[in-house]
Amino acid sequence: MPFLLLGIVTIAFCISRLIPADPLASIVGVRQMANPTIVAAARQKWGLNGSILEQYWVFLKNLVRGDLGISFRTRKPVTHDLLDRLPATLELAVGALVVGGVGGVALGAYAASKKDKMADHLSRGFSLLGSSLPVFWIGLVFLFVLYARLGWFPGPGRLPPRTKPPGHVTGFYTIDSLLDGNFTLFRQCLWRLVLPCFVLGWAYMGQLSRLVRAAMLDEINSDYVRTARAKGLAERLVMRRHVLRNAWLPTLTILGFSFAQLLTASVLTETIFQWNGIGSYAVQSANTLDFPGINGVSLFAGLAFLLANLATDVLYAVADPKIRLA
Amino acid sequence: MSDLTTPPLLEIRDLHVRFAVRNGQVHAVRGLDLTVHRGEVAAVVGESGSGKSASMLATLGLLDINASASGSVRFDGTELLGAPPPVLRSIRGGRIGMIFQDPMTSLNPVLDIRRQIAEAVITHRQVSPRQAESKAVELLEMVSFPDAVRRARSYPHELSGGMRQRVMIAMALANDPDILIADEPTTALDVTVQAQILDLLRSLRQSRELAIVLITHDLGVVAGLADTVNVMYAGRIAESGPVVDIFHRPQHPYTIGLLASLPRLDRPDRELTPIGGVPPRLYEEPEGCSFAPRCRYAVEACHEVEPPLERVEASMVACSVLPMRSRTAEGSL
Amino acid sequence: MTSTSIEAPLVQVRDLVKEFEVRRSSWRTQATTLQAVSGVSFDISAGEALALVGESGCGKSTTARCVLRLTEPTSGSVRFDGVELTELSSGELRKARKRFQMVFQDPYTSLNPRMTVGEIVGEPLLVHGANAAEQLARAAELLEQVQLGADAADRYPHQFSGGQRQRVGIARALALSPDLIALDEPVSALDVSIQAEIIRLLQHLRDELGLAFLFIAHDLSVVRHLSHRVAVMYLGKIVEVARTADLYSRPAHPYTKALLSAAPIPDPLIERDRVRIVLTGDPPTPVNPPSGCRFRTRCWRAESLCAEVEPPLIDIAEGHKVACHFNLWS
Amino acid sequence: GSSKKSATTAAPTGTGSQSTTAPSGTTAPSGTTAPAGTNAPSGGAHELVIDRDMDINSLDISASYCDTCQIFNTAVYETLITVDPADPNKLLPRLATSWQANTDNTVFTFKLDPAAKFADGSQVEAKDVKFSWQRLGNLKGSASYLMAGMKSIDDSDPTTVVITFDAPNSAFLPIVAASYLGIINSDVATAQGATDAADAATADKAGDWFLAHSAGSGPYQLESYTQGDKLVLTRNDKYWGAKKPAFPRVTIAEVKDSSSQLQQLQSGDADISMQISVDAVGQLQGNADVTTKIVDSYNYVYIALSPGAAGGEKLQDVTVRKAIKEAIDYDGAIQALVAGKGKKQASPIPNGFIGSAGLPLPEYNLDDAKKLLSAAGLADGFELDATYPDANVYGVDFNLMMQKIQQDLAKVKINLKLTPIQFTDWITRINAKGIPVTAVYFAPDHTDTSQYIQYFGLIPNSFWAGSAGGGAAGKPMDNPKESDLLKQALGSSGDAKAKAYTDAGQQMIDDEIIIPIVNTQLVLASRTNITGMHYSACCNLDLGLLGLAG
Amino acid sequence: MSLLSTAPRLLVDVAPRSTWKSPWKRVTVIAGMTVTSFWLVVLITLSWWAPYKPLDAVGGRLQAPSWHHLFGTDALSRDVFTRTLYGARQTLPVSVGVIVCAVTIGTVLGSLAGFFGGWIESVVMRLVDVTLAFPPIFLAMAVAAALGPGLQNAFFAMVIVWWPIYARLIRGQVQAVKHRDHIQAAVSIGATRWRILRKHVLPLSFTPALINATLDLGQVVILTATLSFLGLGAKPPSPEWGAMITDGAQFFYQWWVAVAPGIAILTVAMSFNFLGDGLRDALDVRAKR
Ligand SMILES: Nc1ncnc2c1ncn2[C@@H]1O[C@H](COP(=O)(O)OP(=O)(O)OP(=O)(O)O)[C@@H](O)[C@H]1O
Ligand SMILES: Nc1ncnc2c1ncn2[C@@H]1O[C@H](COP(=O)(O)OP(=O)(O)OP(=O)(O)O)[C@@H](O)[C@H]1O
Ligand SMILES: [Mg+2]
Ligand SMILES: [Mg+2]
Repeated sequence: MPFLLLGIVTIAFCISRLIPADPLASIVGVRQMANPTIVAAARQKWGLNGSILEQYWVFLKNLVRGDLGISFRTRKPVTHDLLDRLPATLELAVGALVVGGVGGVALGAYAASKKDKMADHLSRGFSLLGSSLPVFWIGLVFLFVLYARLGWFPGPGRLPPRTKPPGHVTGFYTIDSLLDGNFTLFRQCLWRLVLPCFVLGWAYMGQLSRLVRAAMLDEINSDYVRTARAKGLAERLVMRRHVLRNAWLPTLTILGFSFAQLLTASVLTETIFQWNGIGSYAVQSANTLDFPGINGVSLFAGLAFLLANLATDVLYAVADPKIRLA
Repeated sequence: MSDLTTPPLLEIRDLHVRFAVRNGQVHAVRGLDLTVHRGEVAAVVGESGSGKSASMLATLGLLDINASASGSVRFDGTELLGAPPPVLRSIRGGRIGMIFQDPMTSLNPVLDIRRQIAEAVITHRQVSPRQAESKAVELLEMVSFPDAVRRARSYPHELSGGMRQRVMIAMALANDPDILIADEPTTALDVTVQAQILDLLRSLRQSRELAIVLITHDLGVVAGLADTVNVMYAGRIAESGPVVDIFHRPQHPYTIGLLASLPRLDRPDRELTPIGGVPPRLYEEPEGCSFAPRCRYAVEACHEVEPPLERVEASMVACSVLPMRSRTAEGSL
Repeated sequence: MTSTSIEAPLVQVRDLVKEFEVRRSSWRTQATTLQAVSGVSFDISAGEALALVGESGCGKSTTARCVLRLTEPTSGSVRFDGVELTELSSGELRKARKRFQMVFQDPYTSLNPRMTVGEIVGEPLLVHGANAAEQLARAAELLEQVQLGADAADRYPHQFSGGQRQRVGIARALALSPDLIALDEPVSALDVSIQAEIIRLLQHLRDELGLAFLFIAHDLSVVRHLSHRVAVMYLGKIVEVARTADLYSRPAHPYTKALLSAAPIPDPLIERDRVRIVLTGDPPTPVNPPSGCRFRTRCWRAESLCAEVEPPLIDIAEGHKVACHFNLWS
Repeated sequence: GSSKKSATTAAPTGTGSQSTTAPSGTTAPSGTTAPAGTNAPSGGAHELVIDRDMDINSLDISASYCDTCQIFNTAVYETLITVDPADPNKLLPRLATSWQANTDNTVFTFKLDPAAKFADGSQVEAKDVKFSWQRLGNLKGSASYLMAGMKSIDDSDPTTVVITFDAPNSAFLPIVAASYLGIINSDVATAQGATDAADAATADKAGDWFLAHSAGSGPYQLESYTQGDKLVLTRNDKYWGAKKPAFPRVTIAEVKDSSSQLQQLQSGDADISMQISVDAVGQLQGNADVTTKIVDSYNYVYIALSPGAAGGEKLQDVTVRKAIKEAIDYDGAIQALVAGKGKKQASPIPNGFIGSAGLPLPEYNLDDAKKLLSAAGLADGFELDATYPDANVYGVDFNLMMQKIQQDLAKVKINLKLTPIQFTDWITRINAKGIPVTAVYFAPDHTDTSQYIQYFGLIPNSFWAGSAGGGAAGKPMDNPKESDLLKQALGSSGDAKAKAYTDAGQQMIDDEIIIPIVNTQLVLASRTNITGMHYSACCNLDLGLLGLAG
Repeated sequence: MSLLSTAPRLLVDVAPRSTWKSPWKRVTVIAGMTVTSFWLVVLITLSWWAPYKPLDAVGGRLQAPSWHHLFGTDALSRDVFTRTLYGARQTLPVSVGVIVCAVTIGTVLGSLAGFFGGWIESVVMRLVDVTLAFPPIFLAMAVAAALGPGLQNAFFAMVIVWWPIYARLIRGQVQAVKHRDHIQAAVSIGATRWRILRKHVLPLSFTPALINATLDLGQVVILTATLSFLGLGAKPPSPEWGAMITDGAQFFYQWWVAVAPGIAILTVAMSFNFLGDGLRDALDVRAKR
């Protein structure tokens, strides 16, 4: 795992330095780029002098201390920027995970129980639609139809424009507003989460429901389900206690992987829904060649991926007695 | 051992099971007739794919969803085929217990065994979960599960094959059923463990007046445990009768062939005579006797008319040639 | 039939040990070793059929694979016709493989589903440098030999039944005219009515071709029809070796005796009156075998000595060896 | 100035001003000197929300250089002089009550208003002016050029500032009105590590502090800034000026796209939306709560031809450049890009600035373009690399614009190879080797025309002289006449100055380097009850002038 | 464990397989094939019958859909319908190319890793892990940014994103197949390792990759569009679908500009999905693992 992190960091570093453009351009601005003394001073100040290897070494040394450097763009420590935006992204990702996860499992289980009936086809069609549409397009369409035209949903952004964010405790507006005892705000924040979470969760839901359906069908035909039926168990119990519980295991394995995909999609969702999270930070960093920002985001993504995998492993161990007791 | 004059406990008549598959259907059971009396051990033997499991699953309404069954299955006077689900559920696990071939996959891997047994108890009786669990431990002790109290919380993967099969049996017997349907209960086990399980079945059947439908392809097991034997071929009964008659006076060419092809521990020098040919494909509807293509005694008529099941001596046989009838049945082995 | 000749046996296995690293679960990294075969020694003479019997997991297959060096043994020596197999380089080994072949248990996974039967049977020849015409002719010949008919060559494995597939497997093993064939439970996956065909075929080949067989089975009645000598394995060790007739008539090891008595006889009149020895418990796992004699945990004759001292495999009669402190003869 | 957006994905940003030549009638303009009373209603408790796609590069006034910065700087800091919103060529007092220049425009003297106080209550003194201006020059940021040529500042008298230049600089008074020359409370800033010393570019440590604090005398103070989210200002309760700030709090919310801005304005979630696209404006018609006007601005987008750039060899012939200019369908472009809401522009000097009047507007003349090309021996056409920033500025999508130009040039068999790249990348390339054909935009930093010649003219140190000549790899282009004309203009005033600028404009047209495509108009959209909406050339939107009606 | 070794196997003698399980499957597969062939035909024959040229200004600016312009016109007065059809020429070859390259690289590396194990496996799998640890779009963005915009570079970026998936898939398959007895049989007849890999392992390992490839095609189409949407893919004026949506996004109220390319992506992605599903059925591989 440390190797993986080092690999990620190194690749991120390499890619950012492979970019042909000079990041100083964004620091000193177009007017002063022709002025060698200013450029040299900025190079010195932002640690862009010295060979790539030296820069890499400095970068690693700082990294070990948890210092990701100062963003060229925001002029703040990248760690600070990331932590600042993390709640927004997590709020979105968790929301999407809930939409996608709960929706996916429900849909998959429902489809499996109605195998080859119309309901099965419809729910499969629905989930397929989610994974066949580009997120950014769905986002635009939803905004246009549900917000601009019909006005059923609030527009982009985490908060209604005129509202002050709740007191900063966790950074999650939903939680903070509850802590403030401000239920109106809580409702508003939650309501604003609906569209982006659905857009983000839909593709995920599609993938998951497909998997759950397959897993359920697998389990439904398994011997122990037949045993459960042979005991005289009601079908409802068979499904809940035996089928779902086991179908859950193979489903778990893709959760980690899907989380990475959620991050992917969140880049677009955040852009479309003006969500000031890590996804939009990533896009902005990439667009301005903010090296520290790019490296930070990559590291964050890798870390998230690892943590998701770890969490999957742990969940798996909890859910599967074979691993638990081995 | 069984009283043949009382009405049968389980009576299957003209059972057909069809599986819908990609391009048509598999006609797996093709008019099966089977009778089981109280306290009787009825063996069902036959080659792989001959429809043994399918017919028993049909009895309990446990077939896969792509299956359809027709005919009649009467259990203690109740028609089971097409019975409403609640009726079926009360009989399953209540009056008919069932154990399956592969004890590894037949137990839910994520639940501990005490829970799985208790579940069977709770489903059919008004007991508290606590009572059900202590009952589960009792049941485990009944099937000689070693160290039952302590190991009741084990998960299936922590147990050996023999242990798992004991758990299966305990589960099937949780509600004192009248019949135990055992689908190849020992096939997956080693011989020494098989001997243990067979012993257990033998003693249970004695102590509880239990009827057992023993599905197996191992004629040795049949010889040791069964009262009557039903030989299946391609979804039908080829021959059925008392165990001694089947082994010593087989009438159907398939039974004869089967016995002749069996290597025997006690007769090392006997020449083995294979039957030859391959079992029929079940998605084709054959004309005439389905064994005819492999039958040494087949005459032209065999390929045209399907022979009905008829009484021959103590057995019922579906064969129009009956090669052994003319000879003395003695010493056919 | 048994070769008691002065010349060295075809195969000489000494102190064969095979250990596997087993990982308990994916995320715990420490591994435990599992000794699947723990010091097995036996000989097979040319033309002789030796059976290895024992319960599931006792190491029969592993032994056979080690003998043919399909798995690398952890230690021990395997001499084939005087050549130490464990020391051959991979190139030499490939050449040497001509002389010993294997038939596998599962006729479904042991044939490549993407190759025709002709290709499968001809492949050994191809690999050892035959040209296409030779290959074709020999394949046809082999298919006849296993009673499949040469027209089977163009078909794919899935078009055959289990018994027929097993014949293809046997034909493949015969292709290079080997001196030894190891058969890993060749009939246990087959239906009873088909088993007999394969047993007959094997009997025929054994007698006609004069091949040595290493025959693996768990079914004692099948073994009886096929082998000259039988070695009984228990948990990675050979507990008894004897000529077939001797072993069946006078087993010396309690385990052999129990095994024989547990095997049912398909005759109700005999079967119901048999006196049975029903062993208690299951075979222990090879991860953590019992001390001393490995069978002692299930043995009705076990005494304290058995837990302390591992009984060596000793000759108790000519060609009859047993590893038991209190064997049934004594 | 050009490319102020230090580097952003650049959705539309609209700065601009009410034009003198084309007064499209904005709401009643009112400067600090404008008679108060009519437009001084208090906003009460109403908090103002402005939607804007922000491009902030810094909130340190001396290091900042962006369109949003101009708004911020003007609201939080104050300049000595300010521009009359009604007439960009007229200057009004702010921190200074009076000012004068010597005859040759090298020495300027300002008298500070003794009433002027910073937000912390301390007096605005000459040392603060000196500190602010020197720091601006020494920080070497993009706006530092405004202080070029400064020799010394005398602050011996706290209420008198005397600044001396090396050379005549008649542009300085308009420059003083530029938002970047706002005055910082030097005591506070120094305490936070700010310095105006010559090595300020490396020694100054106050940049971070300025992200969360302000130290000015303006009507508002910085409350907080969250990059990518919002900029929040609070009222300076102790504001010394006559027109008290109307709103207790002003939030500039980051709302990137035009449609969201429009939606929020409609729903009342925003009071002002600054970048509603002309194609969306129609949606607001008939909505009495919202007032929209389309007004002229000084912003424009242009393409630049660089003969010295690698791959630009064919452009070395001025007739080829002229042909290209004539091959562009300007009216069509204005229609396609901004739905006709824009104007053609003659030279780099935008319509309305001194020197822009009377110059010939570009003409679409396909036949002549073809003729010119055949004369140059290029009748069969050729290929040109067109790399440009992937931006959308002042409502103009560069991708669209370049595709339009590509379509037009295809008619004279010139094949433009379009490559949109990121802004940073663009800066790197244009400075390194130049780019044969590219697209850029420009908004004024102050109200003097000199900035256009300094930036576009082929004079020493001009950006385009260098880039058109091939950047660092090439040799700057040179048109000595323009240097002379600039010197003339800076040393004169009135009609002579105007004449010099006009001549310089003609020179730049003849250079055929910069081809303005469209001088864009702005959509001024606000809730109807917002008063004081107006744009100024120097500082965009002056928040201090906004109020709430009723 | 060979617990099951003694159990007779169920001889599943079902009818020869030729069609798909359910009517729904049949419908979807037919739909998938129809739509795919539609796009193929469009792609090949478009130049002969397209109503307009993709780069020409026709009609007025931003016209709403009408009979003359089925999906209206864009800001440069180009026919959106025509451009969408031409978009197939951009997207489809790129997507297929990406998958072919990714499958090829993945197969080579994955099979080497799975078959030979040891350090080869370590190196390949570490590489795979690291690559997979990047969310695909970050990686693609980074690579595309490093190489500069353009469909070609997006192509490389996507190959880099996708090969590890196949490497992992193939490795898993190879490892599973490796333990089949017929591999042992091939060893025992003295076949070389290369021969075994080529003749015995790969042919059996490839099917899931093939199915996955078909299913992934839709995802590549989407990612191509996504990269273009982010300005990292096709350069103007090419009518790439993602780029068209970006254009359309600016004209929010002129919704038709973005609708047609979105529908095009949808149909393509869906039909590839259907085809993949059908293929999976036809080749009878379990959906799982
Ligand atoms: N769900 C199913 N779908 C299609 N065919 C099936 C299904 N279940 C069973 N079959 C077919 O039905 C036939 C009978 O199966 P069954 O399981 O009853 O055989 P069996 O006699 O129990 O065999 P074994 O000894 O192998 O258990 C077989 O040919 C099998 O392929
Ligand atoms: N590749 C392997 N990795 C780990 N353990 C193995 C491996 N192969 C075999 N074993 C273990 O080695 C022991 C002996 O296995 P082997 O296959 O030789 O037994 P067997 O006697 O052939 O059994 P069966 O009759 O079931 O085929 C078993 O406990 C098995 O689990
Ligand atoms: Mg069965
Ligand atoms: Mg084995």
